[in-house]
Amino acid sequence: MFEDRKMETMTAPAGMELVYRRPSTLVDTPMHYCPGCSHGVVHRLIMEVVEETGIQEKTIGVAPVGCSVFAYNYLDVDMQEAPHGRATAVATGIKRVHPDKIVFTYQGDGDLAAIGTGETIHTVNRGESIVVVFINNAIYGMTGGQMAPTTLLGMVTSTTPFGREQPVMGYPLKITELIAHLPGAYFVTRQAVHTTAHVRKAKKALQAAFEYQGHNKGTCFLEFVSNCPSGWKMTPLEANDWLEKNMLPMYPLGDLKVPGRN
Amino acid sequence: MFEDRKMETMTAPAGMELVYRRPSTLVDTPMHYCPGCSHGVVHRLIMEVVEETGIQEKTIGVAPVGCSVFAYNYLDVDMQEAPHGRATAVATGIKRVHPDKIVFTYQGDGDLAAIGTGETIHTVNRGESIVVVFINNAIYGMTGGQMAPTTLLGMVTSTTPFGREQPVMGYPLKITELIAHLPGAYFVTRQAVHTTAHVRKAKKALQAAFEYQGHNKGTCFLEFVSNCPSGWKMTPLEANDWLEKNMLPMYPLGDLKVPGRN
Amino acid sequence: MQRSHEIIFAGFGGQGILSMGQILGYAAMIEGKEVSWMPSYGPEMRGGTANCIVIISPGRISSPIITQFDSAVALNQPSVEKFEKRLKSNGLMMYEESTVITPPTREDLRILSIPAVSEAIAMGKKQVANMIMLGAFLSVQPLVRKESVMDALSKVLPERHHHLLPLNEQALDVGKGLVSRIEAGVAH
Amino acid sequence: MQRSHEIIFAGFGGQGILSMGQILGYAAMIEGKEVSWMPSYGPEMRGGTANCIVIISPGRISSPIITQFDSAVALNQPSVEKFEKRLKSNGLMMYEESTVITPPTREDLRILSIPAVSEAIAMGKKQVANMIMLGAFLSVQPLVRKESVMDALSKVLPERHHHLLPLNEQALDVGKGLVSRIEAGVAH
Amino acid sequence: MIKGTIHVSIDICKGCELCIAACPQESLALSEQINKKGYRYAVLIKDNCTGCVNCALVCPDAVITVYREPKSAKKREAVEA
Amino acid sequence: MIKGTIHVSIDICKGCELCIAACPQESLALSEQINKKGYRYAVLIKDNCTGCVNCALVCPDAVITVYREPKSAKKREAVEA
Amino acid sequence: MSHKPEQPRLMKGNEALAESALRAGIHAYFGYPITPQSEILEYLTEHGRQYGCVVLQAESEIAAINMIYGAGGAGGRVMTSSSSPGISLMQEGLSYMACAEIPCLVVNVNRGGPGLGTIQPAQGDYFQATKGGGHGDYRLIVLAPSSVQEMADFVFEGFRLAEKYRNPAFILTDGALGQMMEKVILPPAGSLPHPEKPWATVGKPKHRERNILTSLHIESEKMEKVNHRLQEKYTALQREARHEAFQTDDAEVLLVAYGLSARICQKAMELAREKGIRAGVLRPITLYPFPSKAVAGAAEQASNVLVVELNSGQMIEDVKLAVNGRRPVHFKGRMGGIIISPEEVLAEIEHIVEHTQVEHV
Amino acid sequence: MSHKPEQPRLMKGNEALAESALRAGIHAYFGYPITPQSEILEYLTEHGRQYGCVVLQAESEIAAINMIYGAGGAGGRVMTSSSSPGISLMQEGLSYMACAEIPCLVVNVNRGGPGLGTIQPAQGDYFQATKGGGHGDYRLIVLAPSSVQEMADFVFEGFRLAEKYRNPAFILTDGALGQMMEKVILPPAGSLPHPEKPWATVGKPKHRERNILTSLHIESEKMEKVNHRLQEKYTALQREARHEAFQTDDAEVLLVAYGLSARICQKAMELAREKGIRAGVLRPITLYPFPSKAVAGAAEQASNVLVVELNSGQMIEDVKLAVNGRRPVHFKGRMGGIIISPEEVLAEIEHIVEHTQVEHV
Ligand SMILES: Cc1ncc(C[n+]2csc(CCOP(=O)(O)OP(=O)(O)O)c2C)c(N)n1
Ligand SMILES: Cc1ncc(C[n+]2csc(CCOP(=O)(O)OP(=O)(O)O)c2C)c(N)n1
Ligand code: SF4
Ligand code: SF4
Ligand code: SF4
Ligand code: SF4
Ligand code: SF4
Ligand code: SF4
Ligand SMILES: [Mg+2]
Ligand SMILES: [Mg+2]
Repeated sequence: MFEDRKMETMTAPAGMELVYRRPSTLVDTPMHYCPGCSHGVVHRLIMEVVEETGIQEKTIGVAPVGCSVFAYNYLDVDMQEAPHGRATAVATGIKRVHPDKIVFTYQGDGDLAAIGTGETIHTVNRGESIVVVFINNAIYGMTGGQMAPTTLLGMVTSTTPFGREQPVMGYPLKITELIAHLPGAYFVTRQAVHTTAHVRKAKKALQAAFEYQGHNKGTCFLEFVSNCPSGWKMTPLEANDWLEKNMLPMYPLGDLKVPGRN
Repeated sequence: MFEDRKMETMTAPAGMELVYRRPSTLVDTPMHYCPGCSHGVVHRLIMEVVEETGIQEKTIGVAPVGCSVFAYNYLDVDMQEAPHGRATAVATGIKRVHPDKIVFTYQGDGDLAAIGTGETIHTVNRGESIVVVFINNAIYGMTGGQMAPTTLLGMVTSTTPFGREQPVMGYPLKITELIAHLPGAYFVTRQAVHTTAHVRKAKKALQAAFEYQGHNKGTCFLEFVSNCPSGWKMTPLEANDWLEKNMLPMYPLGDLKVPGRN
Repeated sequence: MQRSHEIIFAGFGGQGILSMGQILGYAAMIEGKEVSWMPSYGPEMRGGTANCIVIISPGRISSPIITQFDSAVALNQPSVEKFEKRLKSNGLMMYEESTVITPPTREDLRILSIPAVSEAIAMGKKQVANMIMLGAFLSVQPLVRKESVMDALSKVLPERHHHLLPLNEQALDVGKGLVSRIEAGVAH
Repeated sequence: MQRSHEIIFAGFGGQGILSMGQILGYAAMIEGKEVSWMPSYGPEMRGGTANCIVIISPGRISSPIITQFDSAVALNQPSVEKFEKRLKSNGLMMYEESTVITPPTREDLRILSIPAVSEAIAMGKKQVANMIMLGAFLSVQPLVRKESVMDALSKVLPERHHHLLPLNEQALDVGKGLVSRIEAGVAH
Repeated sequence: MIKGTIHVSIDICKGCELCIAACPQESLALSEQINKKGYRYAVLIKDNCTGCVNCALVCPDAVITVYREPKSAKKREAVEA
Repeated sequence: MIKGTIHVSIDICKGCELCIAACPQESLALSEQINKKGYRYAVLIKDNCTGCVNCALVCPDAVITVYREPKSAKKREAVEA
Repeated sequence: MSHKPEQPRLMKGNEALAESALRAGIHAYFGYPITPQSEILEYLTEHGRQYGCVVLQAESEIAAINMIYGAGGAGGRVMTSSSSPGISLMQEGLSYMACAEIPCLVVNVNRGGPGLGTIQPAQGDYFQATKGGGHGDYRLIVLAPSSVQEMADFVFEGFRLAEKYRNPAFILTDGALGQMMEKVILPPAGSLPHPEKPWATVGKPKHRERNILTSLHIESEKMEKVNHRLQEKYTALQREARHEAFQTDDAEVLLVAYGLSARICQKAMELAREKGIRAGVLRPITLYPFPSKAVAGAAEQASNVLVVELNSGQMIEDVKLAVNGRRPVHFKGRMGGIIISPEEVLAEIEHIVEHTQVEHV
Repeated sequence: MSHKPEQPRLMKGNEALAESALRAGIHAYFGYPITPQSEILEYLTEHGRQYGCVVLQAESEIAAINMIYGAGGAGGRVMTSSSSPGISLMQEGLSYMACAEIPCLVVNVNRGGPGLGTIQPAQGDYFQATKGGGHGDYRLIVLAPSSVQEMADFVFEGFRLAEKYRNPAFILTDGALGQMMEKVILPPAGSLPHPEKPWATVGKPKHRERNILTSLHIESEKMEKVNHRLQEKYTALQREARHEAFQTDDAEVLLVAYGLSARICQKAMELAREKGIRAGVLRPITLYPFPSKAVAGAAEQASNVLVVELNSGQMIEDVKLAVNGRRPVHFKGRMGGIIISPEEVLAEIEHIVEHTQVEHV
């Protein structure tokens, strides 16, 4: 083992070469997320793409309210923190005055699909050329595990103590499917990051999305089916397993809309 | 010709019998709508259904902001006026404390599909057993003819003086199609009232919707493709003609979701 | 002009009510007077009515919205009814003849019925009825000079409509002529 | 008890920090004292830390949030570091032995290291470490009687967990015993 | 042909002409006079009205009442039910 | 088999075990000690690491750096580009 | 329902408030999560159904306030709660409800602002609550509890006033009172009678006129009449002003503070008296109507007034308006979620006393 | 751009404001229709592109204020406008922007409230604009034009102040000023320089730290620091307080009024002077910072103060706070969209004078 030190300054052990290290655009500071939380993985992937495509200088991010409210502490790009649900409106404002910049939002399911439903739909419907990163963990992580619009039927949260019951709390909202129906949506995909294979695919999707933004042809919308070990009251491994077995049947992975196709 | 008097007190001319008169549940007072405006027709149809099915005593309506903000002056049922866009939230509140009553909202395209998008989608997604009457006239009538979410591309309004251009103002929003994708939607249909035939069909749809509400199985959502002669700056006849030629291709009539089918 | 003059122009939408007031206001501004022009706004327009209040004053104008007027120019029946009550004593009520069935009755008013619509039709352009009314009004209440009105028109009308200036000038004159004839007992 | 006593309980989430404080508070309430219990809340919990402030007083309590304490009961290293600074002179710092690497150093404090986790493991139920700590704490600061604590436990624990009451009582006793042994120089 | 007639509440009619366009008999037209609100209003100009109700169905201001000669006792019942 | 190794920033590791589950070589485990934050952290417990990067890919805290013996000069270029 | 004497319980303020709402017989609660008040929604989702209470997590605070509007308008006894940013989103709805005269209870568990701020307790929303954060001339009935006991009690008081005056009532509390546990004796269920609401939209029986709930009156004359009616109500409301006074009779320094700050001021008062300074505390219980007379009266006999708030100075304006220049009014506050300590207040009191003596020399 | 002297034009207040915004070089406008201010949006959609200005009709006022937040944060000179209910919906966003210190201009063409109210002019949103309708301790810079000329001029002034102090500026006007036409000489385009905005989120060049715009500071100590910074700014802002005084030097009755009411008071003043009553008018131009010193000074020499507002009495509180009990402060107002007449004000003046004389006997 090496002693602990800043990663940038590390050198490879003798006879070895570096094959992977965290992107330099991801600030080298501990993240506040709970152990095993998907947020960290997606943060890293975004920043890998930003680093690899050399767009750090022209990228502007929008952090919403939710566990990712502190995203700006980790993502080394200019950022604005948006009121709960309004990230895409804030991003619209930024993009409209800087059409040549790369603008992305990073939003949870409560943020994007509950309080922010109107902004989400209208931003995509206008076809704003931004990237929307949507972390669907089926719960309000930040505020302590309340029901989200995407919470599964029967799922216990702090506001569905008897499990989500449709007659009271309605159905899980598949907002990404709605989004895919909007003409302003350019690229819509649903990914996950709980296994190595999923991470690789997810990164490809992010690469595509950031590249597509340059086309200026509409919104790139990426859902990440994510875990929330704390909110779900599971260990990270249990959570990923539960995600695979329960979330994916409801939120099947894959591309919903791809430029050139459909 | 008869001299002018309150219609209820009219008697049939000798040898003739009454075949049609305005429903008694439609208050006998002039409506403020512009000449030829679809609002009046839909008001009348709703009240015909309320009268014919004898539900006046248990019906509660919600008027939103929009030209129909004064609907409560005409519809002889208990009513609440809702803030702009919030009619379905208000209706949810009413219905939840009176699950045995018949609750309907009556909303314009600005109200329902712009500022109220979030409320609309979540109300239907919860499957609230209410009837939503949606008047799509592709414009903000009340405020003097601004662009609505449903304004057609190229259409001139007071805020799209050069015609609606997608890159600036986005695409026409087919919210009814989105609604039909939600599991909480029970009956979704798109109707019009600009010809006799359409009026007859529209009334059938309304009858069905008010009946279905009793099933308590979800939201009944009725779009009426409507005119706005004032906002469109046309005579009523020109407006109906324009509606037929321009609105209907974009907003095709028919049922989008019917109980038992789909 | 020593004190301010307060006028209400009223009628149905589409009769050119608002521009009648606006042109008068512009002309007064050109003459260095203080002016305010205040339209009725909002859903009441949906009822088909339109009106505007024009105040012309040698000094600063306080409220643009007032309820008592020196003059009323009415182009429909409801306006006559509504604003007859709101005229000051010795005020002027001028209305368009063909659109008004029940004329005003107050004894303390100067009342003038102007057949602007029929004259406009005679001129071949029904739309200039409002300018005929304005011409008539100005001949009774000479608040601004005709040249100022024409100046104002050329500012307010978009360039592409400037060929209509002579027609409008003619309408103003017709209006003025109507008043002289009425006063001389010729018309009516 | 003449004046109020202010305690901070702190550690990682899941160690039973909040209930430790709550049971103490409940016991004090049962004894007719004024009590306030204030948890840390919000996203800082996400960092894995949890703490609560308990104030027990003969009279009305002003602020439930304070920054200087009479006693600290710490169940991890960060808590020792954080709250050592915030103890009043002659205050009590009691910490769980196994979870703390660098012990506190202030000379003006009474410092006690309690091997609650190992004792709890010895008892066959790691979860009662917090009650061992509480027992130890109460033996040093006898703010409430053990009977009151047991009373409180039976109120706070749901009926279906009442079979655990004897185990908890035992844990309290173990904690008390630990202190006597430490003070007698037996342990450590 | 069945005989019918209609009543128009002339002071509420807004002269939108929708009824005129909807009448299969071309029985309707706008008045020359205006009503209190300044609108020309719909009038029955022929006596060929069949009471088909079309005009009433499209009237946004619900100002049309329709009458018809009874076809038979049977029919009458149906209508009044 | 290619030889690789990893570096774990132990003070930032939260012991979530996702890397452990992801490692095809079963080379990883949690430490017995806890780090400053109170977490047990990931450690390489065998010398069979292939530098396959799987662990790093799933690590939510981006605390893993992966090294590998170069396969060839060609490969090295690709990696460093 | 049975009225057996209640045992004291140790409860969180938020939970005591929620349980009290159920005992007050609310028909419906609509709310949206936000720290530090989510426990209210959580408690109600768990316990509401035992009481037959509708509990719905709305998609936003705007939806929540409008659901309240609907349900309250339809005659229900209804409640929502949120914390600062969420309350800001409710301002339009509150203005509508105040004008349509819908009784209801809205709870603000105030956190540190502005913006997203911090989740720690604060009193920065005093202006918003008392002057009308929404548009137009309306007022909410604003109650400020200062203990967990009052978190429970003021639910009943809030509904009593809301229904008596047909006006939204508002509880302005803070994160500390919401999160802390204290002893509470809960009010008995069923003890708050449900008044008739003949104006409610419940479906129109054959022979009554339809009920219309609206805030729209397009003619100014009508709208002014509505406003006059509201203003008369607010005048009538003044008689409901409530306060609590501690040793104000002989106070040379009068502390004025509400909610949590008032508790701290009491402590500071004790500390001051120990040092021989005659301090007293006046705690407004209703922030609207503001107990101006009581403040003016108490100020009259003091030589200085010190207002203590967890903000930059908001209630001080109402205090100054009450005192009307007759005494100097000082201010001491903390912001951002920091709770002022009794010692800080004491220092301020001492400073004032010293300064006053110097002046008198 | 050329600075040729402008010809006077007869323009609507809303349109003059919109044209002025274009000449002030706004980069973007986001807004939502509402009477009586839709002309602003309409004018800009028609003329904005000539100036290269982004004009977007948002899906709601909430979207609009947040688009402003984004665009303003990204360094744009940005504006939105609405009327009372729409402004209520912007309160959360305003609180965020004030805390994140985003300069921008927000226009409220006030209509009669509360609720949906009426679309006629009113001044019922004074409290909301000046005390912070949103949560937390923040302030907007509030300008109150009283003529169409000022509708145009105050756009420039608003941006100047907003950018100087990194704070949202607010124009509080009303439906009459928005809808009426008056003479206006428009300010020349290009005459308002664009300051550097090194804090803006424009993409981070290699060697600067990233710019973060946020209102979140979860630690109370930090949040308090942010609040102190804001409060210091507000203190500094006091020097920008502006007012206009008419014959206040010898006034026995001092009228205090803003915006449209101030014009009416001037007329009333003239009427009063004709009757031999020495009236004077003080018009606050900035409502925040409130010209307290000027009010206090003018009140000093008058025997009575009369505040006239188109509401139930809101600015009167700031006037009373300024006068601090040294003079009686009276109130006269109308509500619901009714504009008070000079004669009504005169009657009130006469009443006050009579009453005062009786007292003096
Ligand atoms: C207006 C407003 N309402 C509520 C909140 C409280 N709040 C903060 S984050 C959040 C939801 C978080 O859930 P989600 O968006 O799914 O993000 P996650 O934490 O799960 O990643 C809520 C309700 C707020 N900050 N502002
Ligand atoms: C919060 C708020 N924003 C804006 C308005 C102004 N407003 C009233 S109605 C309306 C839109 C009307 O359009 P629509 O809903 O399509 O109804 P229509 O008049 O066309 O029937 C708007 C923007 C308002 N009353 N409240
Ligand atoms: S609460 Fe859930 S979403 Fe938030 S950091 Fe923890 S695990 Fe992740
Ligand atoms: S403006 Fe349009 S929608 Fe409104 S009443 Fe007139 S025609 Fe109908
Ligand atoms: S449709 Fe109705 S309102 Fe229109 S003209 Fe005919 S009768 Fe009149
Ligand atoms: S009832 Fe039929 S035939 Fe008679 S007027 Fe009406 S549309 Fe024409
Ligand atoms: S995945 Fe990362 S944080 Fe989790 S245990 Fe492995 S190294 Fe530690
Ligand atoms: S690089 Fe591959 S083999 Fe090595 S520890 Fe990571 S997952 Fe295991
Ligand atoms: Mg989530
Ligand atoms: Mg519409």
